Amino acid sequence: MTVTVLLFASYADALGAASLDVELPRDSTVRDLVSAIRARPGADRLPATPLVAVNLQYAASDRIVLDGDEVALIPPVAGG
Amino acid sequence: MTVTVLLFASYADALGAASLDVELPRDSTVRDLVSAIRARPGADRLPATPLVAVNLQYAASDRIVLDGDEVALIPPVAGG
Amino acid sequence: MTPLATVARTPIDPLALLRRVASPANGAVLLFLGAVRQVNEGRAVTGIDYAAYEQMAASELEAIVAEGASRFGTADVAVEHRLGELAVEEISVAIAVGHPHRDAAYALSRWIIEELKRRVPIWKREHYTDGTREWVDPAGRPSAELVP
Amino acid sequence: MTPLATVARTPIDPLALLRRVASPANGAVLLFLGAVRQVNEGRAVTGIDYAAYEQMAASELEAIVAEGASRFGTADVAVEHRLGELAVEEISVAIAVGHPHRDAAYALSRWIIEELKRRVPIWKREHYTDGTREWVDPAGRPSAELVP
Repeated sequence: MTVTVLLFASYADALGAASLDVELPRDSTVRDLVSAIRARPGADRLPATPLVAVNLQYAASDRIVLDGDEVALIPPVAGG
Repeated sequence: MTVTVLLFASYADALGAASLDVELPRDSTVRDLVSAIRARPGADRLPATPLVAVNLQYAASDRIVLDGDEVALIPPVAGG
Repeated sequence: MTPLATVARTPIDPLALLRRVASPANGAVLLFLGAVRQVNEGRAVTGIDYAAYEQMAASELEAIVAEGASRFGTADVAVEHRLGELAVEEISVAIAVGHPHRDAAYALSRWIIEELKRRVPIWKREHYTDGTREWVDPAGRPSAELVP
Repeated sequence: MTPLATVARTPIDPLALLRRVASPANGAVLLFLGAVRQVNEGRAVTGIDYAAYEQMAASELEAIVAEGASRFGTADVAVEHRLGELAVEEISVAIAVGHPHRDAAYALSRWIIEELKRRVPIWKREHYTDGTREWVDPAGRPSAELVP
């Protein structure tokens, strides 16, 4: 399946895009998704285990990514 | 000398006046002043050692009261 | 701007205090408002009148504001206490502080309200729905603390 | 009134938030304002742009406000975070809370700003006088904390 991953702020700058389409086998976890992204050019500027949100909530690395999930990488937040 | 003592809030209510003239010998202290006031009708509703301000500042009980000092009894404060 | 401490009979304008503490150096601004509550310790309140030893209240408030500004390292402090008859929901006291950092802004704001309640000679008389009025005596205040 | 949490591109109106949390039950109202500082960690700043994962920022902020209101026992909470380009001194975030007692008002206000900074997906890029721009990365944030 194809998962679209939203990117923001410094991560969007590092990967040169506001989103990435990532090809993943079924039953892949958040951890697998991050590994796939780490192969992309510029991803070396990301931390080893970036925060991931699935459907607007912070997700654990063993969470299964389902077709249709809204997935995003979350750089260290700096609101306020 | 005659010292005019300002009264406020519950103390003014207790003594039935916004100020009292108190006759004191020279070199009297704040403590002496309080003793003199305690003889007045209604003063039994005051605490044994009410706070006293002299010239707009809280004063210790051994402070000498001078002619011309502005003296006030200060009930427990309740601002805010 | 120079710290401001006022005791006044006119309504408090919180926005004026906020403007007073604004500065490009401040990452944090905090405004505390004390207001007349409808219920205090279980009794229905219709209003409060605030009385003061006005000259001393002004000088104590100025001393608190100056000491707070110096302790916490900012000149952006503005405090106003209202006197007279206040209805429920009216603002009795406003404390505005500006500081580069929020930790200090919260600490300074808190320090000022506690000092104000501890030592500024202001008294309040609550008016109750049954028509009675009573001076509020904050229980257990150790008066000796205030003597030098 | 029901708690309010907003992420918006328009300037924040602090007075509107204050009005929102006013209630005859509240003896204390606290307004926290975060603003753009001219100097941050020694560098001269000309402005900041705030970006967000807008939908998630809104839902995280709503969750914080709801949790804070419930923990501290008041519905009078209103929070607004600004997005887009802000000049020095402009307000980036406003947190208004009303509570019967000041202890809880201070604690709730503080709790909300800390939670907001910990978990709402908003990012800021500082603009410096030399024309450069940099995303602010709050050092040492342990990201694992945010995972359920």
